[in-house]
Amino acid sequence: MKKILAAALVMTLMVTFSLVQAADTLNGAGATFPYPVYSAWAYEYNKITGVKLNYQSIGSGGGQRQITDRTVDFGASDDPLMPEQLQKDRLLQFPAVIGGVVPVVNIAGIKDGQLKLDSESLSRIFLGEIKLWDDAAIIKLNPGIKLPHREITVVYRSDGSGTTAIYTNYLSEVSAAWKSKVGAGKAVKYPVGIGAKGNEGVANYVKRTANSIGYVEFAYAKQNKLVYTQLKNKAGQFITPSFKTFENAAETADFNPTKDFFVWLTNAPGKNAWPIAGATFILLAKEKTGSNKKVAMFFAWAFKNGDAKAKELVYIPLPKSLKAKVEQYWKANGIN
Amino acid sequence: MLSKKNPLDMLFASITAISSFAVILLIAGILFVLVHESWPAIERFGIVKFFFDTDWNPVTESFGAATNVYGTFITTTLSIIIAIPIAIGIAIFVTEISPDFLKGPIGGAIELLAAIPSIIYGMWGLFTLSPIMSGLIEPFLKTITQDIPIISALFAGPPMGIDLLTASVILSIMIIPFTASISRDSFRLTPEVVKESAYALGATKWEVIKHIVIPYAKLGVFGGVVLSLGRALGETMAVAFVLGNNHRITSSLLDAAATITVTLANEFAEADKDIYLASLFYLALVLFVLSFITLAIAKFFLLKAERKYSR
Amino acid sequence: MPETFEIEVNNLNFYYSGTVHALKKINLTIRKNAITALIGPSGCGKTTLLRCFNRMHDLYPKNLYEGEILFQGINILTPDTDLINLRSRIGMVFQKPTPFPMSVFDNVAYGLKLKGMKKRAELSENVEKALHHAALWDEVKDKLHSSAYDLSGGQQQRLVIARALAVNPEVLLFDEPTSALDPISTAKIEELSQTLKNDVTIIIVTHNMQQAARISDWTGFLMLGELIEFDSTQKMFTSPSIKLTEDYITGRFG
Amino acid sequence: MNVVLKRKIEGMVAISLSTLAALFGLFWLVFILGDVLYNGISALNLDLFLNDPAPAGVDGGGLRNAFAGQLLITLFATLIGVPIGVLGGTFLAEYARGKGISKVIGVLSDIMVSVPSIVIGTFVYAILVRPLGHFNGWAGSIALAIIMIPVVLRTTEDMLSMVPWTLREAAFALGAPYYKVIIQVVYRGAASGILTGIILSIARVAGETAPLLFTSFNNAYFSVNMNQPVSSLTVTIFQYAMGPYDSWHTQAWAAAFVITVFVLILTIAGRLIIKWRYK
Repeated sequence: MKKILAAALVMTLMVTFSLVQAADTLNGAGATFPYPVYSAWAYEYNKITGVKLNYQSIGSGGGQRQITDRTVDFGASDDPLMPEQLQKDRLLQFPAVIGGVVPVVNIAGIKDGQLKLDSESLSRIFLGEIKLWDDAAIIKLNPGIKLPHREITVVYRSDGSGTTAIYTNYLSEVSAAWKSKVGAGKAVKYPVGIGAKGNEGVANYVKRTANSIGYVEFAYAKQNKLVYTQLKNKAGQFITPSFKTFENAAETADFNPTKDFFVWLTNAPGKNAWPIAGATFILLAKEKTGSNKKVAMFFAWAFKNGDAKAKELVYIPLPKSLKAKVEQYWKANGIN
Repeated sequence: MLSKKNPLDMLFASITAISSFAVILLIAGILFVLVHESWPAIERFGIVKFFFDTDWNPVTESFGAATNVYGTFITTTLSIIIAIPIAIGIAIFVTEISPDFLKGPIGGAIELLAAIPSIIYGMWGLFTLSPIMSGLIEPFLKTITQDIPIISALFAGPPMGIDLLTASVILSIMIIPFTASISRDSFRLTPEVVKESAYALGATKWEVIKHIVIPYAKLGVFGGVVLSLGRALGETMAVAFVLGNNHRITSSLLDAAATITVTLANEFAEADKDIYLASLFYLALVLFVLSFITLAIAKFFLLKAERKYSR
Repeated sequence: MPETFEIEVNNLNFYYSGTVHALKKINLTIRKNAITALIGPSGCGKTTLLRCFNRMHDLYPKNLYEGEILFQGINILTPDTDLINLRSRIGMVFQKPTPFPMSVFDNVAYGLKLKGMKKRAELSENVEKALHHAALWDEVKDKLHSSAYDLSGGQQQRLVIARALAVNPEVLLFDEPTSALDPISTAKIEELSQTLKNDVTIIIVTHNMQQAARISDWTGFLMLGELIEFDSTQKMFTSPSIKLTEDYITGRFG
Repeated sequence: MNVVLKRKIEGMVAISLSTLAALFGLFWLVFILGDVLYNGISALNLDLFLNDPAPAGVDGGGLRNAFAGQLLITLFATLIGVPIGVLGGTFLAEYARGKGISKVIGVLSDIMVSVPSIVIGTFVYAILVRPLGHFNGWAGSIALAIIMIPVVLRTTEDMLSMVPWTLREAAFALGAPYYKVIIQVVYRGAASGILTGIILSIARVAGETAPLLFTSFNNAYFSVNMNQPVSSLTVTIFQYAMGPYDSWHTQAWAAAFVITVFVLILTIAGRLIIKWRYK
């Protein structure tokens, strides 16, 4: 009898824990690029509405995979999907925020924005052709800066990453050698270096490894006080990453709802444009109308109330006109 | 099978039987699911080609296991090479050398250390060991080997502390308590009186260990080592922090690499294309089969050891 | 001819772990080329005494000797005694057969190799001699290189005796060598002991009083750590001078 | 005695070497434990247990979600794994005692114990995450239960085999059917041993990370809904330690401390029970 009681108790317990409808939970996963701003938004949103938006930064590849498998309510990716692909997987896509990818270095004595690089030297470092910090190519760009005679440790993203997609997209655009040897994508085969998981991981490894170079979303560089570099843009100017220069890069972009907003912001033509900017996107499953509404409500709230927070973390909020386009896109696809 | 006629007894017997068959069912189920899930990759890349192809490239959707198998092989082998002498040293120390009042505490400490979760070892490796490796040990190894032709290639490249060597060291530290504890159990199989009779012939302590204790424990220790090998083979978290996830085959131990387990941990949840996911399942299948074989070998030796001395 | 004493025990006290007083004021003499038996009820200290002769107690910490044991006139209880040398001169055979995990040949050769003998021919010769000596040669000559575990219990015990004999010890300590054996094997070993005493001095601990009576020349009777009586075997078993000895021998207790 | 001297020196050298090896190994092991305890204790505070995580890069917050989630996942893993393990072990030790099938399952269980846990994670992802359409706590619990079953099964079998056969005969003689004998007599005789097995198996799975990565996933909020992703300490440690934020690192140390202490207490408890019962 006692055993039957115990068994009954266990069963009840199990059922209870299955049914607990914890207020409202939305599960999202994907890009690590916007994770700081999403988690900050979600934290505020939870305080106000009680809705728990559980965003796990596992990488853009993960975001695409998990929404395609329908294991989450929304996916997030900085690597926009082509409309045909979206069609095939029955997905919707819209941008949420814009940011910039910046090279970060860990060299004794080098401060923020001090080191200047151009597309040529950057791609050759990541190809493993430039092996030492005092290579002639780097010294030429940086007269007057004392660079150590040390081997460069390249840190890159090992997971399927939108940040990598943006970064390699840029490198492919500016370097033919890069395009042919490595190419662009969320997870490419880097010829040298160590791989880290997520923007978090790259930031961590660069922070811990002397004489290293990596690339992260700007918010990670700022939050972790990593040393970023200047970069020569298409117009031939050396640009320091900042809100302004990211905004400049975004200005010329054509976000088109009929193409599900598919666009790249890299190597933008603007005179003050940071060359490695990118938008980050949200992916929804077409048929999940219930949860889609809740996700849209969250982003509608963020569009209205989240700009300050985004700016604080050096993300560029979408321009007003684009926000309106996104909201129309939701309506057009049955999300109100 | 007494009292077969009692229906309640039949019921109870069937429930227990089903429960124990769960083990067979699970193993068969894992095998089936892994084969089923990896089928697209098996069809596309075959078996031999998958094993020897060094290309692991999600962009071109070309997947080969060689870099992962290589990383697994190197870390496992290296960690076993580091761990065995130390583990056996500990086992000898605890059973034969240490004063009696230390035997209990040291033995207990080893058991406890064997119970510490591997993620703790991994995290400690990143926070504490990696700086020690990159700041101290790796530069030292580079300096002393720089003039030796082939060996210096093993330590080429910048000392990053996130590489094959660090991962192997962490792995070896993790399996030491495990290996030591199995070895100790085997050493204890030696009957006291046989040791005494060697002493009675005028043997020194070391001679007793070398000629009596070790031969007695040989099979058991060997089985234990293979078992540790199986552990190391399937270990994920201890190495995930400091391996550096690089799909390349390199000669330098100071280069980042990838093991099957770490590739799975990092890429499984985010593989975007179907063939990518299938290839990861294929990797899991390879790991499952490899470790199953290793463990079966270990089990064989341990059973043989048990049988030999239980007479 | 003056009697030669191989071993003289003078006022020996022994403490396990420094506290348990296991042997109390033992005095006795062991004669050369004779068999001396130590008898007494379980826990009387006879094995403890036996293990004093080759300082076996030193393997475990905190054991303490007092008094002296003179082996050929030299006290072996001094701290500077070389135990390795001592043990190669005083051999020991245990209750259960203790073959080493190696071949028959290597078992017998073990002590020789420890002493530094390396030449194959010399080793073979000595091994054969020892096996003959232990009356085992005929039974094992064809399986010298198979595992010692393949022998029967009685053969294993004689192998262990051969192993002890191979290094030409002057004294052999037998700790109930037949208690784990069947009657036939026991008889063989008893018979063997008679031939062995021409070359070595034997001290045997036994539970079995008939065995002591059958094979020994001298007998010591111990109880509760004290040596109650020590005399020639014949005298002990026919007319013991102490009542306690008589009671034990006639089986009234023990 | 030249030979003896040489032997003594060789012995001394060899003994010193193995002592050194042992000390070297023990040094690292003590170093790890000390490091975790030291860094962990200094990182502990009450907020850790009461608050949910702060947004990335913002100081403060806690790991309430992970503590609760870890307990929940482990609890359900135990509730699923232990009955199957105990009953399975019963079959091997009682109904199939001495039979071939008992040996086969025994050996397979031993192998199963060491199957890489990440493989089990991929397996559970394929059968419980993708088909259900979302990461969920149950998948995590079941992955852990799969690891537990063979451990519990083997200890149960061993412990039941140690109960003397005569005890069962005595009960049979009273006319009890086998199942009653097992439940009322044999289980009672082996209770403390089985309990030890269960405790040690909990200690084993409580520190598992790899099988949870793709099953229970992670959750930034406190949630007791097992149909949703559930946070766990171990996955959080992985995320936080690999992350760049100092506050994350501190919290990872704290989490490592808690999980280490938890596992050690369980292990020590298990050993004490054995010692106390089977001295």
